[in-house]
Amino acid sequence: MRIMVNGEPREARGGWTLLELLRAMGVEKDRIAVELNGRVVRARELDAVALKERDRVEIVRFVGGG
Amino acid sequence: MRIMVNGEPREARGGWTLLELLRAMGVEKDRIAVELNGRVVRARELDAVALKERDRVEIVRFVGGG
Amino acid sequence: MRIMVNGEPREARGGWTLLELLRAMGVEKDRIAVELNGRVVRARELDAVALKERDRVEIVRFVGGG
Amino acid sequence: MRIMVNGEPREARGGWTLLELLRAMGVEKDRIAVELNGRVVRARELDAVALKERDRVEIVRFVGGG
Amino acid sequence: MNTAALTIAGRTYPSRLIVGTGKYPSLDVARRAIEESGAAMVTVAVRRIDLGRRSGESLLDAIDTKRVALLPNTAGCRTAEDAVRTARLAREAGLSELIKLEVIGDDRTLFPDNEGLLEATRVLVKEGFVVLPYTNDDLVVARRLRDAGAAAVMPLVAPIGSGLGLQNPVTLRLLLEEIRDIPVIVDAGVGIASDAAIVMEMGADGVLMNTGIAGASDPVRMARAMRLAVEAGRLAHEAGRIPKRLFATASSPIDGMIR
Amino acid sequence: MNTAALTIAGRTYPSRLIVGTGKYPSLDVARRAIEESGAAMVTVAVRRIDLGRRSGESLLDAIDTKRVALLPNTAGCRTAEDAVRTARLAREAGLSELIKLEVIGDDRTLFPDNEGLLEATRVLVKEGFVVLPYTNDDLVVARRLRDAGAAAVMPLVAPIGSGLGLQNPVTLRLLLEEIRDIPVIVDAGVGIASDAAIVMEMGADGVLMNTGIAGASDPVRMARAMRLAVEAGRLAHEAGRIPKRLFATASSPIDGMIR
Amino acid sequence: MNTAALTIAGRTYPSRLIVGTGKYPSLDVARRAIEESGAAMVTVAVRRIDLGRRSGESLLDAIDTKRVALLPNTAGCRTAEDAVRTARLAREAGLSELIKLEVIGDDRTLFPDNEGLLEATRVLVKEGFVVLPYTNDDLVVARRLRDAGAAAVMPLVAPIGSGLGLQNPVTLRLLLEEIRDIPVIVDAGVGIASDAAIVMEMGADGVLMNTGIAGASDPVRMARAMRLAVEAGRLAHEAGRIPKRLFATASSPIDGMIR
Amino acid sequence: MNTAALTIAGRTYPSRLIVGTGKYPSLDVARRAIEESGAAMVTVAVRRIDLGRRSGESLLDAIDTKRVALLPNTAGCRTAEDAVRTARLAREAGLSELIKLEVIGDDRTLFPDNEGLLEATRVLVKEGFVVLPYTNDDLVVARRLRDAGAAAVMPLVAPIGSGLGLQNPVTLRLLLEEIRDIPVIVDAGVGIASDAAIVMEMGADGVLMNTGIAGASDPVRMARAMRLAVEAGRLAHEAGRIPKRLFATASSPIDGMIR
Repeated sequence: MRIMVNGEPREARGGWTLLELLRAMGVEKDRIAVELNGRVVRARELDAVALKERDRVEIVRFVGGG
Repeated sequence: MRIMVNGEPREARGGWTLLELLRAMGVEKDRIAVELNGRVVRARELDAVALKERDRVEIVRFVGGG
Repeated sequence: MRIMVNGEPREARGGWTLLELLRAMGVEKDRIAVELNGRVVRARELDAVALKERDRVEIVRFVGGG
Repeated sequence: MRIMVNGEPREARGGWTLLELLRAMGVEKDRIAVELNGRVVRARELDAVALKERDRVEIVRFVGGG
Repeated sequence: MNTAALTIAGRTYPSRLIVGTGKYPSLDVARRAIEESGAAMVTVAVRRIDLGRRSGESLLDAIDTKRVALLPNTAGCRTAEDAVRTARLAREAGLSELIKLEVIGDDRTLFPDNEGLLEATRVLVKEGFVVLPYTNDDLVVARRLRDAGAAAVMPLVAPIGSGLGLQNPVTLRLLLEEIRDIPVIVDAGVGIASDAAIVMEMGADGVLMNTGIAGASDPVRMARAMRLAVEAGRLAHEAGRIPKRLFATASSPIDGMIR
Repeated sequence: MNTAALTIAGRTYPSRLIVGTGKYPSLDVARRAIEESGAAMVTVAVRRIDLGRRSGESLLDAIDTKRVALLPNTAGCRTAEDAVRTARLAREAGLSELIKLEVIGDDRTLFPDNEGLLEATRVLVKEGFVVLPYTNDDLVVARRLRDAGAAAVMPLVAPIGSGLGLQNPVTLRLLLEEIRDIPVIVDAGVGIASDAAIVMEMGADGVLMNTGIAGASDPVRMARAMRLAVEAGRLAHEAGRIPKRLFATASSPIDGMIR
Repeated sequence: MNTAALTIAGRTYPSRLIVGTGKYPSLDVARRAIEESGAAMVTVAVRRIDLGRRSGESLLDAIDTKRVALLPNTAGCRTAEDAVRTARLAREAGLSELIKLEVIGDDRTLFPDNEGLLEATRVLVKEGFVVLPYTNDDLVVARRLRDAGAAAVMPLVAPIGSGLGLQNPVTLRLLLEEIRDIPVIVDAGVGIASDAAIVMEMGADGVLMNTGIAGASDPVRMARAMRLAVEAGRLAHEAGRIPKRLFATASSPIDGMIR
Repeated sequence: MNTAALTIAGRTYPSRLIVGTGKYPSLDVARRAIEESGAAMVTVAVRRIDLGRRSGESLLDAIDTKRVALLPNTAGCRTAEDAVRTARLAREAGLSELIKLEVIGDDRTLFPDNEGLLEATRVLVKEGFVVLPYTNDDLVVARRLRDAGAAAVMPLVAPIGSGLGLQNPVTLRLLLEEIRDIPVIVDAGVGIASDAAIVMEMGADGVLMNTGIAGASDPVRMARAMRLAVEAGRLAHEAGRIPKRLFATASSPIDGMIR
């Protein structure tokens, strides 16, 4: 199943939750934030939300900035 | 008939036009502008517009300013 | 014998040394400086220098300043 | 006879006046000034002053400046 | 290169100095000061006629309206709506589309309300006005005013009537670099001749002032000073100044010194 | 009140701007710039004639010496003695007592050596020169120069040729308040028109400049800008500026707003 | 009088200096500079994780988040919508309501889009954010931000990263007089210690800076300089400065001179 | 790099701030302010003892002369001769060679008489004094003072007690570049903390002040502000500031923005 993660196309297993996606990508789930199709997904809901074809996912963290 | 001119109450004869009001007040009609109830009245229409009870009339001119 | 001390006329006993003058005036000799007729007199010489008629004596100390 | 003109060594005929030197050098005598051994020579005296061995002559004019 | 002329909305005026007509000690001083200033455009305010008495000699008698264009303002308006109403009355009274648009956001500083200013600009431009908005030195706002169809932008350089002169050369310079296609006319803050020269040297297209002239001890003389300063500043801008250097450079030649 | 005229040692010159004649791209540009500047006095340097070649057209051909007085300088002199020698030669060459006296104390900044300057001033005044000393903004020195018989004092406001403009308004103002009986002519540091206007507004009697004009991209245009700026600054000084205020004061009336 | 503490939205931080975490030569320098600065709050940006590689040591490891609060920003956002989205992500990542709100209106100057800023502020305040908006020195906008529920206003004093220091003392002073009930934190433009001291002396409640420290040759040393300068400026503000005088007043007594 | 220490004539003092002892509201405030300032050297004036009455508690009781060196001044002296006499008395009274040499050339501005200053410096250096001359920002004079054996040069940056702060950054910078081998200590003109920070950032070795502290509403607090400002300015000088830029440079990364 084709989705976009941080602007790049990616393959994801159908029915995967966001949490499973993070695991598959080896992303620690703390101190990050996830947006699905423009809406923030709370941390505790990451394992409740299933991915669909063409979903747009943004995964962000803090970096140095002024 | 009671109207407001430049914020002050005034008596006007029923059926008077704005032009007649100006005449009655001794106001030259050139280089001034007239507003009736918040709408500008073009010079040429001053004699076409009749006053009604409680009309609000503003008569303005240019003064020194920056 | 008439001398000037800090611009004011004063009486001094003939033959007095500067040290005797200071004592007579009740001035502690430390942390001050004495000038006789425009020349500084070292502390240790205060008892060696005798006053003469019309001598000009300046006695100064430190005060607050910028 | 050897003299210095504007810092450069020059040959001059013995007994020459400053005026003759100027002529020999093709220098117009107006709007210039002449110094002989550090002293200014007035224009009218240029033909009265004779040059001697080792004289130092300065000949100046106005140039653009601020 | 036309040093003296200022073009607004396709019309060219033979002076880069616009003067206000308020606060002169007398109509006669106003007349002479305006004349000495060489201004081809003067601002006027729109106010209620005084119902009480016969209006004696009026300001307009003091202005040769053949030579000098009238630029009515919306001074004192605190909302876009009031400014629009005032502008419409001004057009009716003056039979011209020119309007100096002011929407005041703060009574103490008379700083503009840029939000209301933009709103009023959009309305009036649609109605065919030639809008000259009084704003501050915010280039983001200036760009929006231009895009909304303003005929010029008129940034303050200090509070109205303060006479402080240019306070922020950096923001003005950045604004001037940004707004190239319509005139930038400095409005408000000029106190003395050099204040006007400085902003013209930076590339402003014109200067509008009132208190700096009207409030001077000798308004007529100051009017002339301002006229010359605006022209001097423009000429200097065109002439291209020397670079600033920390160290000295001799203006007389080094060679040929006597020894 | 004579706005335009400057009186030095009893003689009156019809302009408050004195310009230098160095560093112009060509004699023709120099001629036209001097003319546009309206200057009635120009500085020249004294240098050895070039023995090598026939002197072609000279600067003096570019100056209408009937209209414009020559002010020779002692530029480049590092000692009182050299300056005195150069002054004497200048008098002989120019048949005039006027001398712009420079004794340089530092090669990098061309700042004056005030001690040598005072010494040379005393010598030259005794010899009947009209001494115009180039100094800095030290009012204690300015007073001594005046007391030594200088015909004017000419403080720098920034290093020669730096174009930085007035760096220290406080010291200049204090100096202007101190020296009332002879002219104070700002010499050196002016880079652009407003720089000249500013010092004139403060009450300087005149301005002397060279690089600011000669080094501009368009010297002729800048010369005109400087002429107007000096006049504007003087007029503004005479006209009496408005006080500076932190807050705004409306220039249009408060009464009579529509409601 | 609590010289050192800054209270934002009811919470008190033991330092008036807020520092950015960008552009340090290394994480180690960043750690030590932040520590030397004494800051109790540091800004961070919100960016996509790098999918490519294992993220090595991260900035957050360099910050003692027990001692130092994180202030995420919306740097780079050009619309209210983007800023709001970024703020929501920041809250999720940082588990805090604090947000430094930036809506950029011009890429070259990074000046704020005050219209978008107000819009985003209203949205985020409704959602319970503690909004610290980066704005310019327009007091009319500042008042609206406050009225919209901003927890502070953060005016720039010069372009971000320019290091120019306070460009307009007049507008900042007027803004400080207007905004009394929430902190005014100067954000952007500070280049060196005295720049920070100056705005604190004027009454700013705090200063936020990044490039001025991170870009210095020795960021750790400059961080300490900034810490001391902010405290010095605050103390001086509280201590009440002497009035400025044009003339001198002796600091040593006049009486008792020897004669 | 020893940020805090100032070395004069081979002796090192643990602070770069020198404070005056005049004009404090009380001896107790003076004592506490001097302590808070961290100064290791304080100036005192030399005056006739008051013959009339028993001298009560004296200033010296307020100063811990073990920790703080006394720097007597020749304040009020108008001639080299008076200054020399006063210096000799000061040495006798204080048993130290240190002297802050003042020769005043103008009563209204208290500007120095540099000619008399040089003369007195030459005399006192011959007699073994450690001479710290109060002068202006004339680098030609500063060089001569150094060559005459002065242990430091102490230029004013504004009139004594004026609190105007640095008036001429150009001349001070040029002077600092010229005088590298002995300390340059800014004396007079500092009004508030940032004034002190600014001159230290430029590379001054120290600052001497009196009125700025003693005349503040809260002298003790201002003393602390000045201490921190001097240290902040010095640290910033050592840390190397970012270059000034007209345009902005983002402090947060451009990459990784959400879309």
